Amino acid sequence: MTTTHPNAMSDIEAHGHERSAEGEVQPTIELVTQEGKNKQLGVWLFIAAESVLFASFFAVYLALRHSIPNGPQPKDLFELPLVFVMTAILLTSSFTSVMAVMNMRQLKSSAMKGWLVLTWLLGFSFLLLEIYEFNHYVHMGHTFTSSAFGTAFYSLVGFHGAHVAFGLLWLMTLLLRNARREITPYTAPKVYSFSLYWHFVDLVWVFIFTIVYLMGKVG
Amino acid sequence: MSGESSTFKRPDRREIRSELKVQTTAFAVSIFLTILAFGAVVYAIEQGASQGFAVSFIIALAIVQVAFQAYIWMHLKDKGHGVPQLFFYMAVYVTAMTVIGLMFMSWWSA
Amino acid sequence: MKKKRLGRGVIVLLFTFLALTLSACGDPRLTTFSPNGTNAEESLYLIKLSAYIMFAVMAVVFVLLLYVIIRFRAKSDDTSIPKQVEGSTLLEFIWTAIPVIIIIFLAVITINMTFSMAQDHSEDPDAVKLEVIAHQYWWEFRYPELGIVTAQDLYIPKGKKIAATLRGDDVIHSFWVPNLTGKIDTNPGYNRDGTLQNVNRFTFDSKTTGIFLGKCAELCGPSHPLMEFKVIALEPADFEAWVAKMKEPVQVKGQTAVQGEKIFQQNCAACHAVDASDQAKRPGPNLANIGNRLTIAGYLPAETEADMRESLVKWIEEPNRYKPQNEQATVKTVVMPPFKDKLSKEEMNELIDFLLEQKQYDPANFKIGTEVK
Amino acid sequence: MATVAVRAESERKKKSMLWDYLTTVDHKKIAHLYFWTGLFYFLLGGLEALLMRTQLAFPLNTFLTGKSYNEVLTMHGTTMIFLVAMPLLFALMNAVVPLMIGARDLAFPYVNALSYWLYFFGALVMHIGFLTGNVPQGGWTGYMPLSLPEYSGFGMSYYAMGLQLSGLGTLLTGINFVATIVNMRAPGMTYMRMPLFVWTTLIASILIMFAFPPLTAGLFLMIYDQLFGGQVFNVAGGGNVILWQHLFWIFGHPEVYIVVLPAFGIFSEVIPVFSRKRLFGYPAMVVATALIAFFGFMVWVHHMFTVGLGPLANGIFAVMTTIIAVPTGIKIFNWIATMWGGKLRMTTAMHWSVGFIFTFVMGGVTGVMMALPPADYQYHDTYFIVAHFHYTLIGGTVFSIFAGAYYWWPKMFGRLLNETLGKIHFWFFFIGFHMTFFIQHFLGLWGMQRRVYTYLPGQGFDLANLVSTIGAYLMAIGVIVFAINIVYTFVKGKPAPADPWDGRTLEWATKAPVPEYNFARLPLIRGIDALWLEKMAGHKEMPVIEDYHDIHMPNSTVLPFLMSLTLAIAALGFIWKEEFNHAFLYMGIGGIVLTLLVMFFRSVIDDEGYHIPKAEIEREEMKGVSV
Repeated sequence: MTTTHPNAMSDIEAHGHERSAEGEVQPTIELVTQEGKNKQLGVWLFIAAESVLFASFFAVYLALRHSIPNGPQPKDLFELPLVFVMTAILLTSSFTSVMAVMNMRQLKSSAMKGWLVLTWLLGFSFLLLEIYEFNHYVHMGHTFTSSAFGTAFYSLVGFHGAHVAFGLLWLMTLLLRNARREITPYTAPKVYSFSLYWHFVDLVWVFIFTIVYLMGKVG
Repeated sequence: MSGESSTFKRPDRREIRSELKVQTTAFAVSIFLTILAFGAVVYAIEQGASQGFAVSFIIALAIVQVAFQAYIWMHLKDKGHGVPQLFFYMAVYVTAMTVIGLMFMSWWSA
Repeated sequence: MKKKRLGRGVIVLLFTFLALTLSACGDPRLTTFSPNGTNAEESLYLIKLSAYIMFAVMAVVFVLLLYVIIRFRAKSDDTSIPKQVEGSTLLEFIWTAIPVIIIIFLAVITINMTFSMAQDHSEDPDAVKLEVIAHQYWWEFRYPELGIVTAQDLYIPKGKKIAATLRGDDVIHSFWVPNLTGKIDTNPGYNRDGTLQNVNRFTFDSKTTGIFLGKCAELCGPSHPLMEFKVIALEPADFEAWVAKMKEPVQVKGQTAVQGEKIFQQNCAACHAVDASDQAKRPGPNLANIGNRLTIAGYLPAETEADMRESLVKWIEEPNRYKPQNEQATVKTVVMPPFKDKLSKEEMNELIDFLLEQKQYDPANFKIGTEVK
Repeated sequence: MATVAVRAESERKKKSMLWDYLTTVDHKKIAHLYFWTGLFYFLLGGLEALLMRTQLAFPLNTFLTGKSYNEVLTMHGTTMIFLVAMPLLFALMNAVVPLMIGARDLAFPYVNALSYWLYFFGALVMHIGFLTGNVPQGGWTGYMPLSLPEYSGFGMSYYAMGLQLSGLGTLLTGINFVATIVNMRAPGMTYMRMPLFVWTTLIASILIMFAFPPLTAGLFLMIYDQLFGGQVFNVAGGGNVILWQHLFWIFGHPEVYIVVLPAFGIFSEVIPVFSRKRLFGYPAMVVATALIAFFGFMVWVHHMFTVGLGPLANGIFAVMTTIIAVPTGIKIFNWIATMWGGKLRMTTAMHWSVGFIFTFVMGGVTGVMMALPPADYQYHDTYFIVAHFHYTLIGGTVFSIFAGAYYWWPKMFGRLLNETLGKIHFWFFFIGFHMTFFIQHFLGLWGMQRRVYTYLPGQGFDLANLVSTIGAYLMAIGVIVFAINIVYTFVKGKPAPADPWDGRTLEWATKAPVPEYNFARLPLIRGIDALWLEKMAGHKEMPVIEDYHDIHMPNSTVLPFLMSLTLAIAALGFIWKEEFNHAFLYMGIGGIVLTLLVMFFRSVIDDEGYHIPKAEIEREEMKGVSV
């Protein structure tokens, strides 16, 4: 026989049934569904794992940044004004995605999309500047194969660039598929996941401009 | 979706305003920290100041900035972020091990 | 049922018995159980110490386990429910604390020994300086202060510290003479200015005279197991004699050997020197004293002159058969080419006559009556 | 928002079995996929082991020499760790972890399928070298610079690409299980009520999340150096060969715990059930597991004591390593204490568990001995090491997989494996195992280095190697008995009841066979050993927290299969561009583009799953359980 156990309900109260406990504080739109909660946690876990992946590339770079049997030194290579502009652009794009999420939570669909488009444009200009920068280095003789330093540099910065490019593809897909949709508990977690990812890409850049570019100039 | 509440919170006007203030401040602080870091390096190069100091200074700035963005932009400060926070710190721990390991145990002279 | 319990007891006894007897086995020129050097003695001390402690730990666990599975086995009709015990803080504390004490004890000894074994003797004027360079698949030994270069057979004086630096010429190898010392890797690596990096430095010695077997312990390619070498520990006076002899050029006497020298000059001299004081970096091993080598190519027999002839012919004709290389490697490391079709039988004999006259110092007296413990 | 389709009943069971398994996202079916694939590679890896032992039976044997031996050696190690140990554990995790916490599936069913197919294609890529003639041969550790094409051709590129694919799958599995265990527990299933297998799965998954990225980075750099002219490990270009060893072992040591912690979890389930007693010292077991994981990231240099990092590094890492023995010891004593005072039923699963304690203690104590650098200078890279890690990996992981297979077979496949055959399997394998590996401790100490295809006569190795080889064949007989048992069970085995062992945890509260939604109504958990508590209180079933309702299920999809396939195509394209012809570069790029395309489809196609109607569920549940 399958009946609800008579003690079941009192047990829920005694042990603080998680769902009912969360029910008291209403969640924001991206967290109402189980899928939304899973997505948020999943992206965080992914970010944690990716941090260690980037950390490994950073560690390799730090170990090899003086290993330049031939090719130019970081001091002669890096141009701080360009890096500063790139940094400012990426930071701003991270901020615009914050604004997008704030508007999403208020269900302001068109404002959210506007901020997302702005994020995309900023991200895209960052990517263009990075391509320009790499092209410039190659002409100076600093290539992927020129030295261990070269490989470590392009592995790290290029891997970040690949993350930016992937983020742009992701955001474009999101914008396309949601172009005519409203904000729902089904679509909101997707936007929120993207914004978390995009912030993470920005966080990595903070360490890149510090450790690769600024330290390349002084250390 | 069965078994799940479909009601969710729409932040009210006051919450929006305070949140907007916090996020904008975070942005301003980020930009400020960035300028500070670049400025420190330019200063160090031109004035020939201690490079060790410059390096530790900019790394400290980077750590502050990352913590700031993670807590505010990525909402780690918000309720219900205990597990993400835990994993954030685990990642910091493994990162530290990896970086220390490769930086200090890869090269040695005879 | 009883049979199985008995079986388990027998296994435990058997292992203890085996452990005690097996340690006496092994080749005395090789096994770590008969150390002849300081490093090996220290290692064995720690191995034994930790093993005894661990035997005790194992004994405790096995006795408990055996007792439990015999005492508490349910009878087939027993459906009673035993007391559901949650745990015991006292017990948890005990089986945390005891291992912690054991580990602190081991750690103190270990740290001390790790540092003492790492003592650097490279500035010690009494120590013999040695450079070990590992190649696919042979060992080069250089004595920078004595001006001697040899290969495969490493001569050292008994009782003196050998301050060695080690590096790999191609991939990573590992230097190991179980009787004398534990392993140390030979890493390849260069600085920005082309100087060597990640060169290892370590010290070892032999407390007795004798011939010991050495091995490469890091996978280095298809012929990794064949990359053996010998260490010949001599009385200090004999070592001096060896040094002096090695520096004297050999006068080739036999008529065929004189012919052989020409063949050697034409075919072999680009890669091999026969002069132990030849300091140039050459792709092949220095062949000084090859007439007295204990083995050919590190492992082919050279007990008698006939053995040695046969081994040399085999090796020179088809080196790739006796030390296989990797034919898929995209950049060929310098490999000894086969001379099977290049030299006539007569030429081969002459060449070998020449090589066999390369006898500066004969360690034969140590082949018999070695002082190995 | 698109409406969620309610599935018509007639749609069920229309799919062919092949298509069903190709597109499934159900954790129970993915468990089957993992299990059979893992078992296949177990047989393959075992065959490779037999080939090696045959070669080593006599000195200077010529059965399998030089490069061929190194190939078999490399594939044996890589296969057993990456394609056998982890997938078989994933099989058991997939099969029972959601059931144990009262969930309807993993947090990300789609990703779960993707993980499996990445593993499947990663394993294929690794083995394709056997067709093109370039087989991995640098050892499962892939040390640089031996793994560069300059020294061993492109074999190690298959290794790197294959590991990269299956490693990505493993990483996703790790994330998936963490998210599932954190977010999907049934009401009342607090952290400190989770069965220990769930705990060890959680902690092993966390280890996966943090240990695999360094390997991924290392493999990327390896691939760059092998196929794209990178210089990271190329000493002529300023590279450093030690970096690979660090990256590999920062991954490699936690990896050991990734495969052994779930094993501990399995024994922590089996031993209480067959002792009819709750697990002794549950909180200590949980804390010990967490401590092992924490320290697991601070000990990697003990694999590198002979590299020459200096006494300071060696000393620090030696101490950190010995510390790990403490929590492991706690576990051993708690298992014995669990059996103490119990009513032991010596089933096959219990045989494996007792055999495990016996074996693993021996592997554990040699582990402490090896943690001491001055002693390790002698052990390192010898057969002593080989003996040690086979004692832990076979004695721990493989024994646990067998224990888990006998224990959970009725839950996974609805039948009970034959106990008599099971015990024959155990005794052959157990005796063969000790015969093979015990003597190897001494081989190492007598001076036999590992990874050698042959040894010279007259160095004292001959008899011991022959004994070891005979032992290996005894183990093989054990595995054959297991295979016979499986076939016998499928042909003649009787359907198993839902709770054949008088189980204690939640998975035994589900019906036999487990319906695709696992629990028609989510249960309420009121303590450790939830089912046992209810049984003791005289209840036949778990209390539930909800009435019957439509159950939301994810759609099956072929996209994970396609995504993995296209990535494998890309991987092969990049290898072949160097191995054969530069035109294959287009195949590599094409594969990447196709992968992105599949991801694009995944994003734009609305996939909100379907509902199983309440009526259908009620009807199924009414059929009752055949006890």
